[in-house]
Amino acid sequence: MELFLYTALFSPLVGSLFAALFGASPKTKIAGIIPSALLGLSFISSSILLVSILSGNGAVHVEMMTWMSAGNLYIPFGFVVDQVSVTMMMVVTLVSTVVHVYAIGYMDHDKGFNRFFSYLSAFVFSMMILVMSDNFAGLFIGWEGVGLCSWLLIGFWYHKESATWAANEAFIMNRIADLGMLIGIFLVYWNTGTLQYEQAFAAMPSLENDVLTWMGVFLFIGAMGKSAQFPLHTWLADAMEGPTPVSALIHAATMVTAGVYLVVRAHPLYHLIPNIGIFIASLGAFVALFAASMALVNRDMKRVIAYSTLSQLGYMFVAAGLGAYWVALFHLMAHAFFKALLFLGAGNVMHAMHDELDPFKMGGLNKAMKGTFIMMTIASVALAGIYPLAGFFSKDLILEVAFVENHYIIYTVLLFTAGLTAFYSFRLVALIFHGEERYKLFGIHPHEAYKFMLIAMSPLLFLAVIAGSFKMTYFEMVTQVLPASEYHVHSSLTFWIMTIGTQLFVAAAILFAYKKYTRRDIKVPDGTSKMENSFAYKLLINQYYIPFAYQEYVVKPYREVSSLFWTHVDQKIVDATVDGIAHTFYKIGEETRDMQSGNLSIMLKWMVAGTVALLSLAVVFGLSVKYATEIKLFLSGLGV
Amino acid sequence: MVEHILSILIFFPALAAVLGFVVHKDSVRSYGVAVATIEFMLSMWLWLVFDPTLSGMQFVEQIALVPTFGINYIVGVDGISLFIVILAAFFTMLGIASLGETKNIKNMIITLLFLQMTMVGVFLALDAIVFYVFWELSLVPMLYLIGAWGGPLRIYASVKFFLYTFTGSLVMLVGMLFMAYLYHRTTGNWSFSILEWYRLQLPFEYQIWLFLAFFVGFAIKVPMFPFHTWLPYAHGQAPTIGSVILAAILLKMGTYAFIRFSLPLFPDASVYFMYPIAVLAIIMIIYTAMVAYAQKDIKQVVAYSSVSHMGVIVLGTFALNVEGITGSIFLMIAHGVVSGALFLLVGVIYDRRHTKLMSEFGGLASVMPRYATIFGIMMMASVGLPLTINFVGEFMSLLGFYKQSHILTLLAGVAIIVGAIYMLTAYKKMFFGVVTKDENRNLPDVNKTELLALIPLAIVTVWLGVYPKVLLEPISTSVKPLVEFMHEKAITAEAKARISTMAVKVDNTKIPTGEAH
Amino acid sequence: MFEAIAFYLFAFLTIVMFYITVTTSQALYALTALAAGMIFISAFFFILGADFLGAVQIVVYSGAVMALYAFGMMFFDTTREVKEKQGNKYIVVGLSALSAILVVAIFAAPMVSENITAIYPVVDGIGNTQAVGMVLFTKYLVPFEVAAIMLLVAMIAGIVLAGKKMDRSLTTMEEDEIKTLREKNIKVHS
Amino acid sequence: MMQIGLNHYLVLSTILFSIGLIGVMRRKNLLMLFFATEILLNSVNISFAAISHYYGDLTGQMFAFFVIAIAASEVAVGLGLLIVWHKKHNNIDLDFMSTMRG
Repeated sequence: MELFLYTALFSPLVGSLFAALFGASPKTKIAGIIPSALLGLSFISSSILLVSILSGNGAVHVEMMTWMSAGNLYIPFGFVVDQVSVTMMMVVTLVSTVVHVYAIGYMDHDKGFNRFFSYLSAFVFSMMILVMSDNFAGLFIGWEGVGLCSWLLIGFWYHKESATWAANEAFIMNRIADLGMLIGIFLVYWNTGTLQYEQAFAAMPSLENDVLTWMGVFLFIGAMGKSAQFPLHTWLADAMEGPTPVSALIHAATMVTAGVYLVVRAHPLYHLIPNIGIFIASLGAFVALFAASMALVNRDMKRVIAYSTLSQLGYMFVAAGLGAYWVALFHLMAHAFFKALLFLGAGNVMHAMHDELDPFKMGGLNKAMKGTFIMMTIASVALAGIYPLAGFFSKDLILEVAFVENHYIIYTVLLFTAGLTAFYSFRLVALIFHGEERYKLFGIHPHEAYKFMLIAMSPLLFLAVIAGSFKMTYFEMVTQVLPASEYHVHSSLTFWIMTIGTQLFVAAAILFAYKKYTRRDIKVPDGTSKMENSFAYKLLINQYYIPFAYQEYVVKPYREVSSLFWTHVDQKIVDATVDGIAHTFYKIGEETRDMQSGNLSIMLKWMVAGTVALLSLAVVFGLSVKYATEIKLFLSGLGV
Repeated sequence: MVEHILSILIFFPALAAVLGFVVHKDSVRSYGVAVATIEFMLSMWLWLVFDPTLSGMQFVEQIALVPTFGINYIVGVDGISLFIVILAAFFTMLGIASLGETKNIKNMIITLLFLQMTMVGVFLALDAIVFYVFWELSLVPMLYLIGAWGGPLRIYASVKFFLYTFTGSLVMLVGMLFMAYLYHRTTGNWSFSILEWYRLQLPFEYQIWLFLAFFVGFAIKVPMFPFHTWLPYAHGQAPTIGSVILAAILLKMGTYAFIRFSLPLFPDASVYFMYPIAVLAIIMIIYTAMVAYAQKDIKQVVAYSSVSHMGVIVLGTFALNVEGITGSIFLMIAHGVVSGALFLLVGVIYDRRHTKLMSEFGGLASVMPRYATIFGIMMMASVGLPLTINFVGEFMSLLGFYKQSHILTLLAGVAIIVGAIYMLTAYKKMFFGVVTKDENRNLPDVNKTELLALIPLAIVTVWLGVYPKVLLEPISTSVKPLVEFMHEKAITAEAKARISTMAVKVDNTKIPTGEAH
Repeated sequence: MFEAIAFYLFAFLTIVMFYITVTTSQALYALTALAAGMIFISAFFFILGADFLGAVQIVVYSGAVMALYAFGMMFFDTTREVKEKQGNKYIVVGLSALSAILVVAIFAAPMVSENITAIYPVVDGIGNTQAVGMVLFTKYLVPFEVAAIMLLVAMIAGIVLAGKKMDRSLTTMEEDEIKTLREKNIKVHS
Repeated sequence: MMQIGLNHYLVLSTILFSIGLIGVMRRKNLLMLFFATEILLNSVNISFAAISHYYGDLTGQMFAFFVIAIAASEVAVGLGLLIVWHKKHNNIDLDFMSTMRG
């Protein structure tokens, strides 16, 4: 099994290095095909590992080599494939294989084709380290590694100012959270003496509650950054500047779910501190609603999907926070499939529309792009949670969890958000694929994407449809390591009312969206309508003014304080003091230079003055030595 | 020969420098490379014969210089100094090998070789006077390098560098003399041997004053806030090779001296001053990072980033536990490699455009992709990405200090944020965007000579980031007894508690939210 | 009693003489007063029993040194009044007085040590000259010889310095030569 | 008062020394300066002789001898220099000698 483990882990790295070899040379197909093939290999290895685990073999645990060791600190490169990590591995390798193949077509005309695959495979490698590592330090390697790759890929089109800005924003925001994570790791180390999951979690129950709380808080801060939870969420929408396959892989399916993975992985810790769990769940519910509300009005196709991702991450955190770790993980998996599918479909549309992102400039594309239309519709249905697609099983489960755990406020919020989700998803579908063909105004002739791209997407389509049926197998598997709590609504009547009610509510939202946005005379927002001038709309379209506030109250002051520090503090105070001291000596020299007038008799006078000074010193010191005891007595009398 | 390897390491470059005067001008470059390579090979040989399982000094040589006052020429190497010596040899070699067209190249190479002697001497000296002599001697070649090959403000910069550091050193010298006097008063013998000083258990008040005297000398060299202002000038005006050596090796003298002198000689004072120094270090980290963000000159950015990282090293040193000190020593190496490489990279672009202003660039990623890649790797290392060399040191330093104070470590950890901010911004300004200036359109990418220096550095950066064990093991072997020794030697109860080699805190009481006293 | 009278007498005389030396504006007076003061000082030596020193004092100072000064003064215009533009008299007097007081204070309050022991004690029964000779030519032989060489060097130096251009004299010069020399001197002076 | 002790001589020596100092500081004529220097040296000689006498040690006298020797050399060399200077500048005024201006 170790062989498969290493194959699964390192083949993306090999692929990345291989593509990097062609980094500076012009586009070669091989630089895309080989990494994709290697990822396929990685996927196969992961599948073998999954089968092995499903068939009852225990977790595979290897220790490759020592990384750091000093004093009592010992951190190895250790990898573990257990029920949790194998799930993540499957998701990561599957989605990334699909995305790689898809990207061969998508990036076809791009100059940086080779570079792109190098980065993308490097990302998969980092992600694999993240999920497979058996200790917090290894997790952190992957954590930062995916951050780096995310930076590289968001800023892939580095000539675009907005792209590089978004890349830096993403990296720095993640860094803020990483600090929290680092502190969390330090706390774990100094309290349990190790960073290995197993030993650390084993030692935790004996620790004090305060310590555990702080640990949980700091680790969760790390998770908040990667999973773009409020208030560190702004980078995710801006990250849509990257190529669409990147958005699909990194900013929907894998990297952003790392935070959820962390919480799930650290479930023994969070299990001990239910209060933090409640906090996580509340924040998750808040983000779910908050992000969905922003998605309602946005006019950027990719941003809408990004907000929907954010919203779904909120769902996952609700589940994780309420202790339903397996549910969180399950939703993570299902979400990865349909969200990646949605993004890839959006990529097809973008290609067809020459990188146009505004759905109001599209419409009626279902004729030109049938395949994409079907895929995106199914993905949206899955996202909305309509039976029997994947979203129904995972998302409704979260609602049930909230209900069963008696968190009715969270439940209500989530339910409402489910409606919003259905609305904005189908708003998008309706605007893009139905209604008038508004794109003709811009003289665009849309065309369907390459066939192999659609074929590459089909596994995702398949999974988005049937993922729900794995629920029980999956449950049996992961609950070997995760707490096995099933959530059943007590009375079956309530259950049916809830389920059907939810379904109806969601269906109503979908119909409403269709009705509103498939009209022939749909009004393109131009800032004149009453709704657009309402406060709520402005608030939402400006993302609650949070990016503006960050820019105005964080970035700007930081820049100003920095230059103030430089020009005023560093130069005018610190350095000026140093120069001032030097200057004083210089001035003293200048002034006393007159003493050396060259006039012998004046110099003789100075000489005598010097003699007098020295003699008086001699007298003073002599006297003080002679009368030392008396002086001490006198001084002590004065109270010195 | 192997028993005299340290003396050979010290004096071989100096001898070669003297002989360099008779070498013909055209062949002096290859002569310099040859000498530096031999020196580097010697240092690698030293690593080979060095026994990593021993914690004490190895290859000790002792020759009496002034027996009346106990001044001896004593040199020795342990895990703490070994790698800095290798780093010094490595960088001198790379520096000479990558020298571009320079006026008066013969003098420069001779100066560099002489500088190498002083650097190696500082790290190997085990006698305070010998240490002091090398310490001061190192100023002279650097003064010459900045003053003779520097930019327009070179005279001001070099004089400032010299006088500032020299002033600090004099205070340190007073401390050393007083230390020797105390030793004489206690034992009746004169001695300047550091190892013999170690055995002296000083009263607390003496420790405080001596610590401060030494601190002034070391802190200016590091340079710690607020003694740092000479550094941006020195870096800004120095030629590339000068900046590289200054950042990679010379600054390490200060932090190395903290570990060699301050900690074992004055354990109680070290604990007493731990918080003030940590606060200074944190100011250093955050403040200089912000100043770096405000810079317009890429070299100044790297210079200030250097100061910022030195803050983490100081913090790790004053963690006073094995993890922290090992981390800080490793970070010295890491910072040497990374900031040296960054200065070399800045030199590359300066050679082409004769400007260091970031506004003059933009979009270089498409013009010079290889350059952008190497710069990117080094930048990410500087930012402290895992699996690069810097991360290991930074992680361990902060981890170590976390044991002493939670809140201060949290503040110091801001380093990873502010570091990313200035570095990414600078990178974005230089490499991203479209090419706006016509001069930049046809810049040649890095050439072979430059790659010769940069590729090994990139390899080291990643290699030691993935497999730091080769360094960490000998370092921690030497650090562990040092910490134990400090624990034994400490006289106050607080110091005994603070300096400990135990992994897990004994009392898992409250995790304080405020100050961690 | 006799000693005290002699001491006070000579002390008074010495002070007066030296005071004249430093205050008079006539160089000749100053020289004369100095010579007198030197002789009075030798009186102290005799009182103190340092006969040989007294003799040397008279011989060297009043004989050799004064003669040298007298010769030296021949080069200058001694009749001319010495110009003494004083800046601030109080500073001069004040500083001198202060230093005097300090020195007295140092002696009056013996701070260094009071137990000075004689290394070369005066041996009873031998005359001062004899004793001096014995010490001088045994313990202080090397310094004595060095002093001798120094005197020799000083003598040669004095001759060389003062004797430059001694071969030239106004009597042997031509008229115009003297004229140019005068003009040169005047130019230099002004 | 009538018993003359060491201190009497020391006080005398001090007075003479300060007279010498006044001369040194006051005189503007180089020759006069030399005179003042002689006074300084002699005042010291008195104290040497006195100390020698009162402690019964000949070292003081020895020093006095050497002082005299030095004084003699000084006069010889000094006068030589003085004459050279006078020949060159026709003047021995101190205010005139300011070539050592820093």
